[in-house]
Amino acid sequence: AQDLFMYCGAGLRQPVDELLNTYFQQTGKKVNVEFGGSGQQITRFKATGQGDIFLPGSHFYVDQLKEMGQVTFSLPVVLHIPVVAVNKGSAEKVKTFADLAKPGIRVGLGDPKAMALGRTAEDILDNSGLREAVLKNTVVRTATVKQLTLYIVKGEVDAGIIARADGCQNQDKLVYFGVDPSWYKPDIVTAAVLKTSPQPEEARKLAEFLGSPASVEVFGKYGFLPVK
Amino acid sequence: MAELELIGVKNRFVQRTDLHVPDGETFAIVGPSGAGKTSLLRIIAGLEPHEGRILIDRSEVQSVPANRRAVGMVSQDLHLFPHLTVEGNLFLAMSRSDCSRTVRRRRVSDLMELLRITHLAGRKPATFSGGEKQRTALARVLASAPRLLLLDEPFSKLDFRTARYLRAEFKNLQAQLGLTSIIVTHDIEEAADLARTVSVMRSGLLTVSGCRTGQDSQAGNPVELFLETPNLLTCRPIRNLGNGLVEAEWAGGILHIPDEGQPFSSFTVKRRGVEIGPAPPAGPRINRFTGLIRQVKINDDSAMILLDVNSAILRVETTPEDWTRMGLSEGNTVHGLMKLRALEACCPIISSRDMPK
Amino acid sequence: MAELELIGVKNRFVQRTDLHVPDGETFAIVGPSGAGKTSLLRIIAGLEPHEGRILIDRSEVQSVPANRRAVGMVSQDLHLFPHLTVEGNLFLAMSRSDCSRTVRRRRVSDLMELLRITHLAGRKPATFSGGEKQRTALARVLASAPRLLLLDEPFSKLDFRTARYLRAEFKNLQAQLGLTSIIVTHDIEEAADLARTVSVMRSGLLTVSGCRTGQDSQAGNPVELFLETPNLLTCRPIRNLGNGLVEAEWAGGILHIPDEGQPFSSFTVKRRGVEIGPAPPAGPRINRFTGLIRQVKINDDSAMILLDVNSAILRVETTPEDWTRMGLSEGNTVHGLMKLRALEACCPIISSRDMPK
Amino acid sequence: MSRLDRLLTIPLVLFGLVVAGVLAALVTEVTPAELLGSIVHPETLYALRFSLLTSCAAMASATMLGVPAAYFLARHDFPGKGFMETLLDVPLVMPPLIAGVGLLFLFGQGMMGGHLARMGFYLVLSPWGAVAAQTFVATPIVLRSAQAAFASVDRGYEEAAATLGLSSLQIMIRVNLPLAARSVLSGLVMAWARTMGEFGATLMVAGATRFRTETLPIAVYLNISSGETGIAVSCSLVLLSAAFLLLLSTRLLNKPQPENHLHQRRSSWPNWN
Amino acid sequence: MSRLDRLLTIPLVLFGLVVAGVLAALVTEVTPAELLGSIVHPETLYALRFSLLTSCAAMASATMLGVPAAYFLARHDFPGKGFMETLLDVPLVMPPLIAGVGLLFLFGQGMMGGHLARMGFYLVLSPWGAVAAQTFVATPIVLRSAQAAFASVDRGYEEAAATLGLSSLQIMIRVNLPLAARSVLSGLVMAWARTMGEFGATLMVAGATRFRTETLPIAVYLNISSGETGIAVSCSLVLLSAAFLLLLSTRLLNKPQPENHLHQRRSSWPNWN
Ligand SMILES: Nc1ncnc2c1ncn2[C@@H]1O[C@H](COP(=O)(O)OP(=O)(O)OP(=O)(O)O)[C@@H](O)[C@H]1O
Ligand SMILES: Nc1ncnc2c1ncn2[C@@H]1O[C@H](COP(=O)(O)OP(=O)(O)OP(=O)(O)O)[C@@H](O)[C@H]1O
Ligand SMILES: [Mg+2]
Ligand SMILES: [Mg+2]
Repeated sequence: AQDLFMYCGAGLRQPVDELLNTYFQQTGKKVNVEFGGSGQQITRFKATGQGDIFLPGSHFYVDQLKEMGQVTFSLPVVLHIPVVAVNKGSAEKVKTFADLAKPGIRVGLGDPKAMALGRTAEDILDNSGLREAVLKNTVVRTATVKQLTLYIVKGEVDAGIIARADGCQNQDKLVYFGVDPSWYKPDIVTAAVLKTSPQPEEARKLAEFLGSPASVEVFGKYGFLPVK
Repeated sequence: MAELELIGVKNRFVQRTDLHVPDGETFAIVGPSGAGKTSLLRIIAGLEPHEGRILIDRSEVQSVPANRRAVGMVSQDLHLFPHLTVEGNLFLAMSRSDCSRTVRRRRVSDLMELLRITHLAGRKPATFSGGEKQRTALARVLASAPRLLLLDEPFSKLDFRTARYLRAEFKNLQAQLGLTSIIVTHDIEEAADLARTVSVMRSGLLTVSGCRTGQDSQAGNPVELFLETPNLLTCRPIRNLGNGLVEAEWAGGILHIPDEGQPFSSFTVKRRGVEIGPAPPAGPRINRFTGLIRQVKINDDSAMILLDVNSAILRVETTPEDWTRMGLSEGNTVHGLMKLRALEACCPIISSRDMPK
Repeated sequence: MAELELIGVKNRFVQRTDLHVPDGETFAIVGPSGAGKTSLLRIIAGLEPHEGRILIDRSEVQSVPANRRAVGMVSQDLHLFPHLTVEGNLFLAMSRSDCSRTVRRRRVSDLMELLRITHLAGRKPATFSGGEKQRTALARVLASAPRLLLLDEPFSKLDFRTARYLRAEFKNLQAQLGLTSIIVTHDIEEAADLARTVSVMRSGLLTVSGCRTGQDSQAGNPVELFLETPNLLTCRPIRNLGNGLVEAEWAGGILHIPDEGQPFSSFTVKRRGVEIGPAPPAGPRINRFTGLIRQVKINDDSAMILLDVNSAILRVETTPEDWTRMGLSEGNTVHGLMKLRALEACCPIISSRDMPK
Repeated sequence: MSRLDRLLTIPLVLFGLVVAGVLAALVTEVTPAELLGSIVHPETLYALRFSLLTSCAAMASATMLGVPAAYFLARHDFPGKGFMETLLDVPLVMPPLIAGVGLLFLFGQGMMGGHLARMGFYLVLSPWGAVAAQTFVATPIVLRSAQAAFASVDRGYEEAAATLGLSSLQIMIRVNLPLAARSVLSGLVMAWARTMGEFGATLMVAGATRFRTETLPIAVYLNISSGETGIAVSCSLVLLSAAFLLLLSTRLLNKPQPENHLHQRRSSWPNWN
Repeated sequence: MSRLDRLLTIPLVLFGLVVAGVLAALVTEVTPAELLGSIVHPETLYALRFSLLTSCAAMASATMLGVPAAYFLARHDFPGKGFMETLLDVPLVMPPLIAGVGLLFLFGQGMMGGHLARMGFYLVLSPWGAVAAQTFVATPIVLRSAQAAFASVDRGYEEAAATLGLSSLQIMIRVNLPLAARSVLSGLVMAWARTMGEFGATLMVAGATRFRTETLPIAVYLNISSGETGIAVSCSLVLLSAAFLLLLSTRLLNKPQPENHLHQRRSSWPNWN
């Protein structure tokens, strides 16, 4: 049979690479995967009308496709939860979320429209009650979480709200701590089988493989948390 | 190789021109700066829009593009291809020819020899001297084997010796190949030397005269005026004085004309070789005359005076200042003196004066 | 305004040159194509690397950059600024001057008038005719008010009338401003007309002669050879024959020389005005002589023969072909004949021949 | 038109059609409502203004850097010149994101940021960062075109100017610059167009803070990232229209200048066959 | 060196230092292990090869499209020419992602993809898509530089060539092209550099499938997107080194050609003051 074609959020690249290797060894099924920004991939999917499976970093994009009626099956895989990451050099100054509101702290946040975590950050700000103070400290908004991570790692900002996975992958250069879970709704990495798939059965098998506990464990290695 | 005819050709810079250059002839154009000489050549070459008809070998070419006319031109700015060597320039000019490679190579080396640029063969023109560039341009246009050759001041940057040599070679070549050509020059000697017909262009108007000695000339004819054509006068030699002078009768008087060792029945006298004045001028007592001022024409830098000497017409040129000083006007009588050195007997063979044979 | 001195100047194209041009003088250079004339001017202007010293007004300038030398140059290619109008070109050339705006404007319009380009004032040079460009370049260099003026064939694209006018104006201007200048030209008449000193450049070697009639000349001197300087010969006039000829004694024989209406004690004879041969040539019986061939020098296109006529030295030029045909060689005796028209008495005042006063 | 001319129009028409096709494809993709929404949206207007301002500032500095450097390089030979020129070409090849990362590292806290900050100059994450990034991208384009242009100018003009006594500065500004103007300008336009469309380097150095460091291309990117292709395309149509109008107007303003006819005698090309 | 020359070196040195600084900042960012890892990684090598191949193919088509079109535009006036030229400039301004989106729409299923597919020609999601995207980006650069270059050539050469009987094609290829060569080449180099560094349009049209449509800049982008900055930087260093070597070698190979001295009498510039 034909290879499968998968759109995958670029942020999930390391675990997905590993998993697809395993999948190939287990089933002999080859998956062509295209990594990229999820928004871009929706655009491309709309224009090309090709693809079997979509794995964005946030269920937000799957919802968009669902609205368009392009999804035949979907499955939550892992959680993408926000953390406050702090540059090692500023670790003394920022120890709690409230410290982000301290004068003189430089905070970076994601763009609320472009970035799933940007939206999450907005929720956190609203619910923490520190919105104004933190926004006053916010010196930059970024287009991607990786950009924000880079700023924190490089010390351009003292702290920012990034994904746990990114914090986990840069442990040597920054410290991170969690945020009150009641302040936000976590993003869910979701696998969606696309309506355009010529082999929906195979695609569904792959989606289920990605959602299997073994896979979730692999995701865990990279800092993702299982969906409860 | 070709016959050229212009019928009612004109544009912004050239007034209505009719012209016929017979096959194998050279036609020279002289004239002041900005007269439209270059413009006329460019029209003939097909580089300038114009009205009227151009016929080469009796077929109309005015709507034929320049590169199909086989009309070669050396422009004032030469425009040698700077990215090619001399050889490259010549070979490119032959790209239309269907000769074999060997023939072409021979032709290129012959032309370089002819124009004395063999030593420059492998160099690019950027660093050439003015004369070297001009000779390369001549070689290049000859390489393209045109039917008709248009030369815009082709020898202006050459010292007189090289120019003389090239003029001679050009005449040879032209005789051999029967080239028809039009040459623009500021050197009237050169024009007279190369061309049977010399014409003058002034403010866009081309006036064709006859031969350089102006047999068919009229008074005030712009060609005459511009060229300072010498007076060609008919005389009756009486006797050879043996002292290098020949006594001859002209306009009812006696003249002494230098002996050229040949019989003659006419002579020329340069316009500036005649001194005139209200009273007899100083100088030797021979070759004097009196005449009537028939017409005067004053230009920027010359005064042309038409004299009637016993019904013979004599044209005299002087400077406007001198003219004013004389205080004469039309209708007055003047005394004149022809300088001996300005007189030349018209012998049947062309004098070889400055030309190598 | 300035005095120029070159001491041991040389480079790849110019051989070691020592030269002194006194303040207010014009120095002319003629010479064959590719001789290095332009190169020498470029060295003086500061555009070409070289060895040796250049002094202007006794101060060394060889390490002064071109734009600080106040040496104006009209190059063969003119290089008018194509993005500026004629006026723009002239104003830019005056940017160094500290005159007021009104003075400059007046100066520009005067210069345009002088060079007869006022009608072109607002046009850009791209579409100018050759002569229009050349006059604009002359106006531009004059606008820059140089101490020293270098002119590389400045009148070559002008008809003879305009050239004559400009030469006269140039001489006026030079007299007025005391301009020192060097002019390269291919027109020997022009050189002689403008410059007190004419020199010849050949294969990079500059040879300075005296005056055009070559008083201080030696046989075989390259200036002599190149210029075809006429023979300047001393004679003793005997009597005026009254028929326009003067009888004079020269080299033990009698010559008939055209009468210029003035007393004289020397005369010139053009080298090509002497016919020679192993037997007496045809022609009138006067002005004949015999001489001894002392020296022969054959060039590409001329044969120079030095004759000893009764201890007087006479230089004769013929073509190499004619020379070969004669079958003569050094030491032989030849018969000669001076053409009457080639003889000119040297009168104390300069003949005004072709020049407007 | 000659046969060759007809042949030459084929690529012209072909590419013209592709460009028009791409534009048409983009236009048909957006609803009028989306388009109108983007046009009047204060964020779009801010981004447009910010884009224009930063690109003009960047062009000013790119011109100040690139044109003199090009003038120098076109006229001097020195050992290692080829190496230097190639080095200056490197930003042309750099993927913009990497150029941004490099500038971020260079001007960030790690290397020079501290020093710059002490001088009161914040480049990173500030609007000046956008200018710096765009300058970095534009300068090599300006430099390269201008260098080729200056090198193509006949040196005789400069020599003539020198013998007329003009200073080197006058020679540069009043002679060589106008003579090279056409290609220099064309390089400037290309560089300007590049800065207008540039987002990778700007994004990295200046961030994507709305109403602060958001250029139109960044707005486009943000909207693409959130999957709102329609709005992204409308934003880019706003950008393209603005650029189109600007380019067209400079072109029309320059049209009657006879500088376009530097060397010619005729006003239009003849047709050879 | 004259005073002006010394002044001119300031921008040159300044920008040279910035470029060198950016490169240094990038180099210090990666560990030798990362660098080595990327260099020998088959994916990097594939991407490098793919980048070189597609950019060469794209340059071939951009040259075929841009140079003839430029030649035509430089020599003909027609109504609407300014509009047409501006239209052809538009891709210069387009943010690459949007150019990609436009091409995707145009050649995708919606508009022309079906027809193309029936002709057996798949552009979208295929390596040809990368070539198409890069061509789209490169052509206007080629066109603009070449047009300025052709327009600057003295028409007298062409007229001389015509009176010598050369055909229009010969005039174009053997006269005008060599005379405009310097600026045309410089435009080609800029365009090539752009295609080598381009990722937005390529990403959109061709996708980012490994070992299939992954160019080096896309690899860089993906590594940045997945947070692996070190690898991204090493990949881009590989890209930059390859480009650097290529550019340097073409430069050194071209060096002794005396075409660099088209108009000059002297071999080096004098120094005015
Ligand atoms: N495109 C143009 N626009 C305006 N005037 C022009 C144009 N082309 C030529 N002229 C003018 O037409 C006149 C004739 O020019 P042309 O070059 O034919 O003169 P010419 O007789 O060759 O003069 P020269 O002996 O000085 O070369 C000149 O005055 C020139 O300025
Ligand atoms: N850069 C160069 N490389 C090689 N040869 C050169 C260079 N520059 C000049 N020459 C040569 O030097 C010689 C002298 O040139 P120059 O221009 O001084 O001659 P010229 O006396 O002015 O001749 P013309 O009367 O023809 O203008 C020429 O043969 C020329 O080809
Ligand atoms: Mg002319
Ligand atoms: Mg010369």
